[in-house]
Amino acid sequence: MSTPETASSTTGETPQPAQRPPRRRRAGTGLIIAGGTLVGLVVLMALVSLVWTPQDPTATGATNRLEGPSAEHWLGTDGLGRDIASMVLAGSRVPLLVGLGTVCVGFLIGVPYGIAAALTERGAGLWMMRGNDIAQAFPALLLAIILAAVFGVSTGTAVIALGLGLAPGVARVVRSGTLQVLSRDYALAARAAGRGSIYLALRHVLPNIRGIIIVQATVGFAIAVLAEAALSFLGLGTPPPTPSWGRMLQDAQSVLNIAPLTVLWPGMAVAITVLGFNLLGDGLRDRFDPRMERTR
Amino acid sequence: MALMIVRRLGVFLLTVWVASLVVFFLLSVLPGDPARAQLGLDATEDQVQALREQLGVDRPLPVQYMEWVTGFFTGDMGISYASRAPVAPQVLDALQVSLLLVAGGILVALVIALPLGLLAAVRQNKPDGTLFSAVSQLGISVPNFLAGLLLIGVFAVTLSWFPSGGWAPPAAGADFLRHIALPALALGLVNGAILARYTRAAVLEVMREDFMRTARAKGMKPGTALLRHGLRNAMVPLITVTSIEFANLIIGAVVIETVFVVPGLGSNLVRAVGNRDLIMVQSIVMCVVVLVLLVNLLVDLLRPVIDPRLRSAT
Amino acid sequence: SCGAGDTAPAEEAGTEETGNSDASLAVGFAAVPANLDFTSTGGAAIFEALLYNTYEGLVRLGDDGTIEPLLAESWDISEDGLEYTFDLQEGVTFHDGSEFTAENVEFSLERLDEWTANAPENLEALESVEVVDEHTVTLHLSEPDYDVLFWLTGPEGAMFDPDSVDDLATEANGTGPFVFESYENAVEMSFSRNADYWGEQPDVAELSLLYYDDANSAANALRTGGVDALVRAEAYDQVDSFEDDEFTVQLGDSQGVVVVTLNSDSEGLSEVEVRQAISMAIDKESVLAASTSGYGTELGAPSVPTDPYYEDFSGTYAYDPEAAEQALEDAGYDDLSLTFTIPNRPYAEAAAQVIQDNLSDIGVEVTIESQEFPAVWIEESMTDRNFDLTVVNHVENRNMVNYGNPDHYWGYDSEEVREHFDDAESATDDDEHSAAMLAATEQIVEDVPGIWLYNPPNIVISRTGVDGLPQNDLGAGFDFSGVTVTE
Amino acid sequence: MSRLLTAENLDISAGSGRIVHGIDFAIDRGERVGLIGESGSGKSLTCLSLMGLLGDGLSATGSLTLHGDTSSPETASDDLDLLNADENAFSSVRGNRMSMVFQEPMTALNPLMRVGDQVAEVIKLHRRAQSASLPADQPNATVEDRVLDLLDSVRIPEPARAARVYPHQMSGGQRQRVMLAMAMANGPELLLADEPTTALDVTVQKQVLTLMAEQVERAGSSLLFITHDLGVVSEVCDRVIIMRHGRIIETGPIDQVFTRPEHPYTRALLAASALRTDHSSGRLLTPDTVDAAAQNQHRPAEDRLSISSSAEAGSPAAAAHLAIAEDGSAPVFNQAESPVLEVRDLTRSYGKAGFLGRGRVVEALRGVSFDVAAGQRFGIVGESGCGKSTLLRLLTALDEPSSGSVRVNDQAISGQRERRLRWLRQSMQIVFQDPMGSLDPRMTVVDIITEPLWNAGRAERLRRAKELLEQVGLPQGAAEKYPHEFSGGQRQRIAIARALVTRPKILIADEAVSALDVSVRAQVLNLLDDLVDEYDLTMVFVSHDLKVVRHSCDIVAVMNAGRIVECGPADAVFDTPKHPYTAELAAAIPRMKDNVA
Ligand SMILES: Nc1ncnc2c1ncn2[C@@H]1O[C@H](COP(=O)(O)OP(=O)(O)OP(=O)(O)O)[C@@H](O)[C@H]1O
Ligand SMILES: Nc1ncnc2c1ncn2[C@@H]1O[C@H](COP(=O)(O)OP(=O)(O)OP(=O)(O)O)[C@@H](O)[C@H]1O
Ligand SMILES: [Mg+2]
Ligand SMILES: [Mg+2]
Repeated sequence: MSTPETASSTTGETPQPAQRPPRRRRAGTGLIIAGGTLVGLVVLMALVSLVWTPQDPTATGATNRLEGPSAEHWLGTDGLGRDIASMVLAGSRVPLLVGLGTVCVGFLIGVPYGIAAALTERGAGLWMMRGNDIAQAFPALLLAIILAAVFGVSTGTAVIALGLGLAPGVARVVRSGTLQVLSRDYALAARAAGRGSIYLALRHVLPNIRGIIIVQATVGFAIAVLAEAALSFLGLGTPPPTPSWGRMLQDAQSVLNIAPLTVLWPGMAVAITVLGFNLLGDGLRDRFDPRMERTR
Repeated sequence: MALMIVRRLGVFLLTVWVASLVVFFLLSVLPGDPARAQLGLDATEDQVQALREQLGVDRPLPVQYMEWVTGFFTGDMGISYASRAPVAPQVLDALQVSLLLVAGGILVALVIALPLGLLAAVRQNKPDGTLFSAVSQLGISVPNFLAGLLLIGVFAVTLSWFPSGGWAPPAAGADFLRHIALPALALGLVNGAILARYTRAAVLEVMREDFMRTARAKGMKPGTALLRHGLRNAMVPLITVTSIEFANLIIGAVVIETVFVVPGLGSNLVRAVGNRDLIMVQSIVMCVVVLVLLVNLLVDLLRPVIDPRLRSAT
Repeated sequence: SCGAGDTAPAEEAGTEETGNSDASLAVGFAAVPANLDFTSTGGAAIFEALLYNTYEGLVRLGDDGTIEPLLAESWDISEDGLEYTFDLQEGVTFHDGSEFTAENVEFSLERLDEWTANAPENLEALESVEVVDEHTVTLHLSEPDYDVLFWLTGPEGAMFDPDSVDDLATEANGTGPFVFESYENAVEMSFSRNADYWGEQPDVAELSLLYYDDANSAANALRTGGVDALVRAEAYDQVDSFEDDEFTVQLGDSQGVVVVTLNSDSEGLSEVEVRQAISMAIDKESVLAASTSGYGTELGAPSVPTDPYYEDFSGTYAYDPEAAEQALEDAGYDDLSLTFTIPNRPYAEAAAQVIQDNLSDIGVEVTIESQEFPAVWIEESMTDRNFDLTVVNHVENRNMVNYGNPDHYWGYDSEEVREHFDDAESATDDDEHSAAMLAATEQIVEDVPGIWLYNPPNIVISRTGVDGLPQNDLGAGFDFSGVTVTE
Repeated sequence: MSRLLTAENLDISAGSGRIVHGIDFAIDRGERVGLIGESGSGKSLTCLSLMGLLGDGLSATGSLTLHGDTSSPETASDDLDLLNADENAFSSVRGNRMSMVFQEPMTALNPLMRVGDQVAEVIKLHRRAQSASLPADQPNATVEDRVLDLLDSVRIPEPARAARVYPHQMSGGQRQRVMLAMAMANGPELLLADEPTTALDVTVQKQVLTLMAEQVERAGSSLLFITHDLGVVSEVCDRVIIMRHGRIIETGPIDQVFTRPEHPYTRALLAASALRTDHSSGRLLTPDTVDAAAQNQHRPAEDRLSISSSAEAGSPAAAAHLAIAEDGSAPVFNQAESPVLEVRDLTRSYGKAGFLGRGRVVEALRGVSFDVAAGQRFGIVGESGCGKSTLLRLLTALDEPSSGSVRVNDQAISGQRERRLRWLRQSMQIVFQDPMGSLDPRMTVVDIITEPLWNAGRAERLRRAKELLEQVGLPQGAAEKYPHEFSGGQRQRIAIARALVTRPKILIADEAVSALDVSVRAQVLNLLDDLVDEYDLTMVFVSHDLKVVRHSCDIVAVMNAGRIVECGPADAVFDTPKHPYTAELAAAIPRMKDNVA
């Protein structure tokens, strides 16, 4: 089919303007930059703390407890005489690790589960979602409290519990995203091309729900950071002496009335991290969610 | 409609049953011996064994499960390993406290969320709308226990307007209000921020619906259109979100109750886990789970009331 | 009535308005009672609330640690130390109205066999109880036991009414100055004045004990008027801030011994030189500062200042990191790494982190493993002895005698020490007893089965106007009958 | 006739980008104006700017005036500057002097509010003005009565009941009638209708259009009517405005514009819309070929069969023209000797009886039997929801029938495991309706086209992809691009390339051109024609557009409610329908008025 006629007619087709967004800043860019900067800052803190902290964050001192900021201790010292600046710096590692771990666990379970439930929608899928509903009735923090009791208090337990708690929500979102992809004609076309479910999941579903997954991941990250802080606060999260913001908050609670700054620093660190991930998530959602894009 | 309710109830019961299995067998693997935990540092092995028998924790699991689950639903949750008193009244008392607290939290959250979210949506690309969004964004980022600590520091310790913790039953009137104020605020603030964002999203979503344009084309002013047509439609997703938020509030209450020394499910749960008061833990966890499922059920039943499209299941 | 050290004048003021004030008193406590039955539930939380207030024994412990008469007006001890004869108070009734007689003494002490908690074996020398007449009773011992009277001041000596022992967990029926009203689990225990009390009526009409898991909440409650007083306050950093006109702070002693136990089955720790080196490496001042802001007493041995045989051993292995490092090197352990299991309690976490820091200075690598207390710690560390180092606050009275029990988790087995304890037990006069106990202490300190860190303080903070609170925590009941409240 | 609305130099821009470029037009009282133009040309925006309902970020400049009515003193009104009117002034005009019916009836009504209440609302909003214009014979009519009247006047059966139902309980056509009732409630001077029938079935479209014309006539309103469909415009409007790329390129009375179009684009539009063919080549006229072919007098699509049948001299004997019997029993349609495709008693129902009998059963197919012979072009027409797509899914073994059988080349394909259908996947391919939806936006064109080649190497794939790109008339450079970089017509070419990559024997096309603009539609149909010949394909072609089917197919089957009601040679079926439904369908097609065609 190479008649010059048709070949030339191709050029005659006007590209549909509706399909090409006008050249302007892509949706969510501002939020992504703001969120990315905050998150980047925290990640940088964690990385720096691996090689350098102003002081040894675990060095205690009977003589310099609860000191105010000074040249030696930029943000002062805590109840054990440890350097708060160093602890805030080193304390960023645990929340980030917990966030990362939680998201990994949650997604390693939730994504395949959600996709499988969608692919088998007419069969096992329905039952899978019922199970998912039940799992969703166990809030993550509840799981974490129980698991902390079962397996002892450790960061690993917290990660697993929070990840398990995150998974049902992820599965739900992934399932509906997958169903949407599967309802598209290109999924049907792939099946008409003789392709199986695995191919469908890997080549069509995953790339197309990438946006949803990334958004969910940032949100999950924020939730995990908050939950880790809450668990540590209850004494069920990161055990001492690993520096962690949640623990710092718990330790500082007893001196809140006399040294409020000890609460301020880790509190701000948690808030900034969560804010960063939330902003990032919002920005990515604006970018990936076509419905949001439509309004801009 | 009636069929739908029956069906939904059936699903609910099935779900509750499976959840009870999960709760029981999940907790049966808890290490730590309840008997040993009760008896303290210097009990002998014989004493511990005797108590195990007395508590019935040496029997086969299915037997224990049957006894517990039938008991749970007949209001006899067994005898607490720790307090040696019936579990049911303790759990019910704590449940009442938690529910009041959560209700207070939801109230605070709604009072914050609805206006904030609405304004943030309506004034979307204007400076004040952005400010409202930023406020809610910041609100989400603060751990609720930190909010609680700060509230105590300011309103209880420094200003002495409210007690720093503790609880008074509703019968106590003003005292009850004084006691619930700060924890409900701490609980509601953060969740209010979250809800505000959902409200904003829902209102934005509704504002770009075709029927809103129809309303304007009829000659309605934008505000009237939002009130008459928008809000009710925005309620549909919001109700679902509120039910999810309810689970978050209940679990948020665990932490807040600890901060404010409120004798609710949360503080009881943390202590019961510490005491290995297995039967108490089971009952509380089950209570929370049933509560969450119940709220889901209610929302499922409520949605058709608001949204006629969901009524035609039969 | 109770001796209250430096609050004695206030107490006198109280006696003048004898028992007709309608004041109420709310006291904040830390340890939460799981239920009301201290005969079957471990821990001090229950009896420290109930003993002397609701339950009474034949004798009691005064605030200075001396044994005083209570339900027994007086007593006689036979020459051989095997018979104790008590003359009982007359006209004493239980709160439910039944009369207290010698029968109750017999019933209560024989019932010790059924106890499953709180160390009934402390009174294992007690062979039988003989009711002489309605108000006289004789205790027969199988062997002399110097401590019998002391143990009778504690929970083991509490007197029960046979009709009310079935629901000990939820009800309390005693003869004391306060009638138990109710216990809202982990929140509040309330009492009212016993109008029919045989002794002097307490000044306060209503007594409630409020429970705070967390020291800071308790301090806040005191500050905001939620409670009138705190006993055993643990918000140490805030104590200073209470030293003003509105509040009174009393610093007293407790029975606690915070001890790091060194597992002699662990590699390296089996060598006494290593244990000594570790002992010298620990800066107890820092530990004390971290755990209690410096309140309390540094210890060097397992006895506490209120023990009659107490002597200060804190200089024995004084803090000397260089010497410690040298000693370790001499013993051939310069790269020791140890697991330190700790209960998840603030004092333990604080102490452990300081110790970890101290030991890293002498090249010992310590891994801290936090375990839930009590459930996990008791099982893992105490029952299974799965630790290199562990730390706990032993609050039981005179718990040093456990160093004579080779089966205890300490794993300490010394023939000599046991002989000293036997001598002390069979002693008939105070000096003899104290000498034997001291000898035992010296031997234990020399063997270093553990490192005794400090004796926690008993800090009592009350709002001004509340007087007569007991100053020391003696490991028995907190007696509130002498407290007076003025607005 | 007096002027009702004047637009001068109307500009609409989004931020800095101009979308509508300084257009001028005017509407007289009682005049009916059609607004035509390709998708994205700015028709809807123009309309919304009249109502003052442009979305956030859009702004209009120039001048827009709604002229006051001075004819009768009691209803006298002033001129209104629509671009600078404040919200108060506007809201008294909207729904009262001007009203609008939107394209999508499914979402234009509030789903949570009873239909009657929604109609009543517009009456109450403008009550004061309303009382004056109430028909004289019922001065005291309550709002409720008026609502029932209105619903009745747009021929909604049982108005009293209808007023109490919710929108979702109504069909699309009924909803659009409710919208119309609302728009006409206050007897507006101007009715704006933005493609009010495109979302509806052809037969329903016809009814709604007639109704609208009637209502406008009765109320003496002016009408601004947006549509793609030239036939509709010629039926309803007096005057037409043609827009392209945000500019008005031609305007004038219907007769003039449709018979003597001046602008080449108008000519192209007319040609493409009627599916006119070039006399010499037998190919459909496209915007690019229309001018060249202008001399060769165009002939309507009705000639198509005679032209193509010469090219298919070897095709099987003309099929029988059968219809479903009176008693409902259906014969085997288009029976052939050794059919490529043999369908027998095919049924498919969705949904199960379900737990507690809740489930609802939809019988999408209710006993369908037909054959397709090798080389035939088999067309299926029918309204939305009649089961066309369901049938195609069964033909391609993408779904399981409830009963009945499908045989391809004499092999059963229903109920087979996917692994045993490999041969089918090679020999049968499918092209879908929506060119965007059928291409994975995250795959490159090469990967899309070669998706059915599951065991070819990378180099082989690239070679085949380039080969096919050339065949469907796309540049080689397209291979590494992503779907969003192409226009709709180009995308459909990619989809066709994918369908041909395995050199299939049978091609199934499900509404393959329905989503395309009329002008692009002709190009793609030409391409399909060429390829069918070149590959010697047997084709099953589904569409709800009768003209398209008639152009492209030899045999046509008409479906209604899950059954084939009639089947036979295309011309025979449309010219001499045997089944009443077919007649109805054929009659519903809007045609250019005879005088303009
Ligand atoms: N809110 C908006 N912001 C920016 N551009 C818009 C907006 N709405 C529409 N457009 C663009 O304006 C152009 C004209 O849109 P319009 O909806 O008027 O087209 P139309 O002629 O009605 O097309 P169709 O026939 O597809 O309905 C399109 O390119 C569209 O993408
Ligand atoms: N997956 C499904 N579940 C339930 N019902 C379905 C499903 N798919 C189709 N239906 C129903 O089956 C009937 C036929 O649908 P089908 O998609 O075959 O119609 P169609 O003729 O292709 O319509 P259109 O022209 O709108 O594409 C419709 O009533 C539809 O609602
Ligand atoms: Mg349009
Ligand atoms: Mg279809």
